[in-house]
Amino acid sequence: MHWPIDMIVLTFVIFCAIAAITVRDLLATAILFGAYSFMMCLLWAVMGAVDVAFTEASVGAGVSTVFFVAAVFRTSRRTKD
Amino acid sequence: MNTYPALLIVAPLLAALFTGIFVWIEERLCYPIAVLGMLISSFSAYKILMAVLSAGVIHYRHAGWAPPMGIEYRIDTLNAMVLLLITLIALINLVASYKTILVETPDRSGSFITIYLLFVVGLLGVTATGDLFNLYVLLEITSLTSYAQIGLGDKDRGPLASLNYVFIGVIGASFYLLGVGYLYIKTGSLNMMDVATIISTMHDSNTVLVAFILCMIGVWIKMALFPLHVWLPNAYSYAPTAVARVVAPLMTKVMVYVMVRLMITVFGFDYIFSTLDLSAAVVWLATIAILAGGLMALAQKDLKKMLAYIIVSEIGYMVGGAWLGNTTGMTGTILHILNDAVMTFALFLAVGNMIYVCGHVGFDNLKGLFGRMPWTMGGFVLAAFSIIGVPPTCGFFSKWYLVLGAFEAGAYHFAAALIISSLICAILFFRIFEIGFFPEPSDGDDHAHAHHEPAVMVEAPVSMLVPLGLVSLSLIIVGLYSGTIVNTIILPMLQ
Amino acid sequence: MEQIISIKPLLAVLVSLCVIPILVSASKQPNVREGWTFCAGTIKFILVLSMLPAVLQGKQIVFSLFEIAPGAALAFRVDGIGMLFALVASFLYIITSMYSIGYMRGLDEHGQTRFVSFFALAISATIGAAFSSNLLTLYVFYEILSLATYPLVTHHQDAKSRVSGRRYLSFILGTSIGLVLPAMLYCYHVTGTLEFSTAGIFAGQLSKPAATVLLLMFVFGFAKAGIMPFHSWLPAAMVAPTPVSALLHAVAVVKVGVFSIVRVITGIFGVELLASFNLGIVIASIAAVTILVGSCIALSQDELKRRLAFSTISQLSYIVFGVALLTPKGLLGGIVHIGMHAFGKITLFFCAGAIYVATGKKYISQMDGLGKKMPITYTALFIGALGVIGLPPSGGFFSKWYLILGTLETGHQILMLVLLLSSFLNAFYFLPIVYKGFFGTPPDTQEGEPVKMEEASFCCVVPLVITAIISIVLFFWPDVFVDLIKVGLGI
Amino acid sequence: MSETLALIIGKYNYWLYIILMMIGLYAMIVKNNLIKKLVGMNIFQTAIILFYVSIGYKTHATIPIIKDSGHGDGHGGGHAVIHAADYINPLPHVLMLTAIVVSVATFGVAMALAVRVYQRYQTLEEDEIRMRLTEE
Amino acid sequence: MRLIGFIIVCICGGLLLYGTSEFPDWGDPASPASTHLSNDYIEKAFDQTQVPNLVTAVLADYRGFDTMFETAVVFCAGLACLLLLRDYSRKKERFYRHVPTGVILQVKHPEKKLPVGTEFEYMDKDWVPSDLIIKNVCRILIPFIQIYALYVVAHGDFSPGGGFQGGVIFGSSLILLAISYNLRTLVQRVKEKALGILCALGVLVYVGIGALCMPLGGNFLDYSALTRIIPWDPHHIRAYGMLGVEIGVGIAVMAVMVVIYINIASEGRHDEGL
Repeated sequence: MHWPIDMIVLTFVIFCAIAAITVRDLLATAILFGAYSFMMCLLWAVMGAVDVAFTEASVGAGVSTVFFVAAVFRTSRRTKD
Repeated sequence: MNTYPALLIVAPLLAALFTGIFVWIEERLCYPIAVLGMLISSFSAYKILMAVLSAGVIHYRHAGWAPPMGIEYRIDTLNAMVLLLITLIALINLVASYKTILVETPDRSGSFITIYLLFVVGLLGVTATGDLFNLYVLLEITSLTSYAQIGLGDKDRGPLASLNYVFIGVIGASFYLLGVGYLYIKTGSLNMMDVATIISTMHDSNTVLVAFILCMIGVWIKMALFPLHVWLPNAYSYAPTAVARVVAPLMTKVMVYVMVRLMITVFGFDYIFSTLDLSAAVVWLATIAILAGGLMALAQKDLKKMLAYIIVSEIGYMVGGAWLGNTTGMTGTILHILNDAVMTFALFLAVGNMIYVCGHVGFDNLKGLFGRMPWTMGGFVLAAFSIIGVPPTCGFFSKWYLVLGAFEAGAYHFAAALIISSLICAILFFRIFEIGFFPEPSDGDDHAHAHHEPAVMVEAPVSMLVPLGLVSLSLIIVGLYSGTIVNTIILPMLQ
Repeated sequence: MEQIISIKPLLAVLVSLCVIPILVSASKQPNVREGWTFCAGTIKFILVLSMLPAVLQGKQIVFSLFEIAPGAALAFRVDGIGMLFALVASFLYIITSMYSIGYMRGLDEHGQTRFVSFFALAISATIGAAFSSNLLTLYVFYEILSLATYPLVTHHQDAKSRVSGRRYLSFILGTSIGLVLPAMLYCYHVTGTLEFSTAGIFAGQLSKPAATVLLLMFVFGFAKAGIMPFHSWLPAAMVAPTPVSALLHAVAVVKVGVFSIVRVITGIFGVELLASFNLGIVIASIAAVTILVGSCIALSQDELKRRLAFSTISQLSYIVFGVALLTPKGLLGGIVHIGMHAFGKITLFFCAGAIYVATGKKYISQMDGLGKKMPITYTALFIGALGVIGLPPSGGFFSKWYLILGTLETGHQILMLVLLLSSFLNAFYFLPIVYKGFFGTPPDTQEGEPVKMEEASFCCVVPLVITAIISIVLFFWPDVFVDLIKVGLGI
Repeated sequence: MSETLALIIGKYNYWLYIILMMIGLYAMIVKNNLIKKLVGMNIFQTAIILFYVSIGYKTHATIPIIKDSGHGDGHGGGHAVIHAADYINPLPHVLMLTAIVVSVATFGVAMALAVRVYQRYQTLEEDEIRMRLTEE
Repeated sequence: MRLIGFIIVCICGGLLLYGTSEFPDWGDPASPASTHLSNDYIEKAFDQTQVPNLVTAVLADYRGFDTMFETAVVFCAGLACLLLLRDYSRKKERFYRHVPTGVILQVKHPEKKLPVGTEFEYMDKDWVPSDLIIKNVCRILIPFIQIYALYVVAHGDFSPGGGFQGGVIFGSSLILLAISYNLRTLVQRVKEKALGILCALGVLVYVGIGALCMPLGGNFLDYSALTRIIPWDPHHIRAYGMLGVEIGVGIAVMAVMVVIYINIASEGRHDEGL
């Protein structure tokens, strides 16, 4: 029965998602988005999808975040919403 | 024989990769490689069509695994026709657009050709595949390459138009993917035929219903059916010439093909029209799409934008025809996939020539164009007649089947919309013709013809004119042979 | 009915189409270009003529090209009525080509290559329409004709022709797409065929209201026939150079419209069906209104070509009127009027053009006394006018005679009155022109001054003489036309 | 009560993925900032991946790597019989690997486009871009 | 806008929720998805391919055709970034630091260059003093990360991982180099041309192995046909084929990740970045 773990992580995921789209600083969005991806990766690992989790860890939490930060670096941190 | 389905995809893919390498080593080789790849692909498509016509459906197992486990190409006459259409249009466009590629993307033409080939590969794969998920992946290749190509267009507006296209395109593809997921959770399979046999026993399942709706919404977004069309006009009109010429005729048409494929092969007519009874609503939607597209086109001041809205209207034709729920309407839709692709291609070829010569195609820039570019305008006129639906160009004959289908289904509003749309298109194009035919309005009307100097011809290069000529002549040829096409290609597949 | 399969109809259609590339390539050498035009016209006429004997023997020449849908192919069939129309059109094409050389060069018009090319295209479409074996083919050529004539109508490329071109297209294209196309598709939907047959294609599948609506859609939809209220494109199209007005707007275009209506009435609905629904009288009344109103408007026109245009509108309705009587005599009179009116009216147009070329005058009020300067032209004008009014010795008398007999057959005497009244009106608006031309005094000349001959060029005068003579000849020998119609209708 | 609990346990994963997806969709529709839209897009895509992975999950089964595969002998014949119930369905994982790759590729291209848009308009806020467009 | 968005979201959510009502329970072993095809894969895949990691087996063999296009998608993305962002025009101004004194020079003329060596060095515009610890830690870490990446690629048959993950990890090690030192270091070590060729080459390895099967008598990507040219160990031939394509994927993904990063971080000028 991993559903309690699953549920807790899922809740975190949703929190991270909401935080990522509401925070008013794009750099913070980037980091929260990385956290979101990492939580997601955890969730998948719990569900037994190790390959998917591995990929998400390297891509979502890793490279995507780097791209994100690079893009923010080249544009602006400012956002109105 | 049995390698052609693979060769069809692999030849342009390999060509793309080799051009991707040669960009860095010897850029001049890129173009010949690309042409060679497309030639092989076209030849394969032709062979496949012939084989399908003589021997029936072709199955090709990628990696050698039998269908539900492996990925299979299942090519019937419908696929084969669309495949040949795609390869030919892509090949002709590659030839016709050589000069515009050099002009519009001067320092990166090699990479541009690579991405163009990948785009074609995506379209071919979407059309040939018999696997729902494979379709998604190839759809994404197509989308991704078209985002990139459109972003390369107009310096000011291109990237923004492309980014908006990304957002909407991703939603569309994701909806489709979700629909496939809903099907998968109920069936456990991804092969189209397999899924079709499994869901034929669960017609009352609401999961299948939602899957169907999701797939359809996804595909509609991608094909820009009326309320979901907002991305299309900007994306198409700010794209580079070489891209607009191939994206406009093929992208939406291939998506219509996907819709038809899902309707015929996966869900089946019985399910859609007997169990669901959504037909009337969608046909109304299509009716509105046709009229709205036409009216919005009327408001445009730029030729490319106008054509983009005409495409929106044409999509209404095809969706409506497919959803009429009878064979005649479906025949009309499939025939219109072919015809609309050819005529849109001819139009955009002509527009590309105008852009190459005149710079931009705002209406005020088209004055006296018949005198300056008679050949280009000749092709343009033929294509325009086809869009209006003047016989014996091909546009008339698909409209013929569509209207008949509408009569058969009792959808008189749809028939009326088709007719009204013809009239709107007539107005649209004759407005252009007027601008192009009449020189600047002069004051002394009575002596107007006294000071007609013979206009100086500034035609596009031959490499751009010959393709245009070929394609616009094929409008008439396809039109005259539409009876044959219907009898040998479309009807056998629908039965 | 015996049928011969032959490629001749197709060739007859294609000849002038194939010559277009040559015309375009010879744009720098006008004489070569004109030579080819003649050549194509002559070959076309010979081809048409070569089919005449077979058709007169009651055979039909058929040729099928492409099957679009079952029962709707692109196919040709030459029967009597089509033959009559094709003969007239292809013969007059040669004459008009000659005339247009005189006219276009006389006025030094621009874009002559474009002009002759589209002219050739238009005549191809006309012959195609004449030889169509079903409604689809007819519609195809009808549309081609509409579009091919647009550059001819707007030939001057000025503001006036822009407006006229717009009106021309919106009427012709609007009605054909908006009315004929749905009606045709509905016919196909109901019956599954569009093939013309004397018994009609609806075998009791049509209720009276549906038949009425369809028939009206066809009659108004073929707006080239100029039935009111869809007539106003014709006066507008008179901005075109006169050869265009002459051939296209007195013979080809308008007659294709009328011809289409004739085909629909005789070939699609069938005379019996319409008679049983009593619909003939409806069409006849509409035509009668157009006849009278057209004539009245013609009276008030001062510009010669516009007067001719309104006269054409009214004369076209004679044909529709005759056919709508649904009696053998009426049909005969109506259809024979296609030929008779063609020769009369083209003569009149040629005269108008010749006057314009020679003197630059367009308005009737300026033409007083011109007959003395241009006696040949005015004599031809007189003969043409007789033909249109329907007085002997011209072919027009013949058709009017049959029309009146037709009205008597139906028993509606009031229709006969319409014809008589219209003839009087015709006389009123034509004869004064001739009278004033011969006996009026030119406003700017002194009394008793010797009058110089000021005829237009040779190329302009010869054609109108020929057509005038033929107009008279047709009074004495109308047999070919009558026989063709009898064969075509199976009377 | 236990039925409700069973229902919740049985379905909550699917419900939560829907919530997550709707968060993403909402961000894409409503947010004004292009980068925020991109984040929404990515959340939307990962939610779908979550959905697929959830489909693949099977209770009382382990990760889809054959234990005890006996690759010592080199012929693969010496292993125990494989029971399908012991392993999680690998197919959704495969599909989702592809989907993740597609989403990162799209993300990269979208970022590149966003940088281009910023170069042109000096802003990433949609309303400001629109204002500039109308000014021109 | 918010309201419209909310309504759309509610409708979509409602639709999706409606669809879930017939779903089998989460984790139900008897659900169609877990029985129809998956059993075939689980039970046969190892016998047929000799690859214990079922995900890799399905990914690179049964659905190898999908994966090929997945790699092509990655290639597209790299190419797209290159096409969209690459800016060949030179930047107006450059900054140099005089190493011995630490004086910073700004050169405004694009043509004038200072000799870069021991005396002067290039400097980014948004320069921050680089931290010695970070530089050294990264310098030590990067080789290990790369070895690990290679392991992930090579061992994808037996454990989680494979070409894609390995490629990303290898790519991120290079990105780490760029972040810890500066972009110019990376660009100097790994030439743009090499990256561009590697992008295409990786995919070409994949497609090439697939296409190679065709003249050898198999279908496209049917690795069993490779026994003709790889005579040893025909039993494991599919595993070898998979390893080959995984390596191709790894190369392509590695190169593309670096290309995307460089182009985004430097706005396509390849001079200075994060």
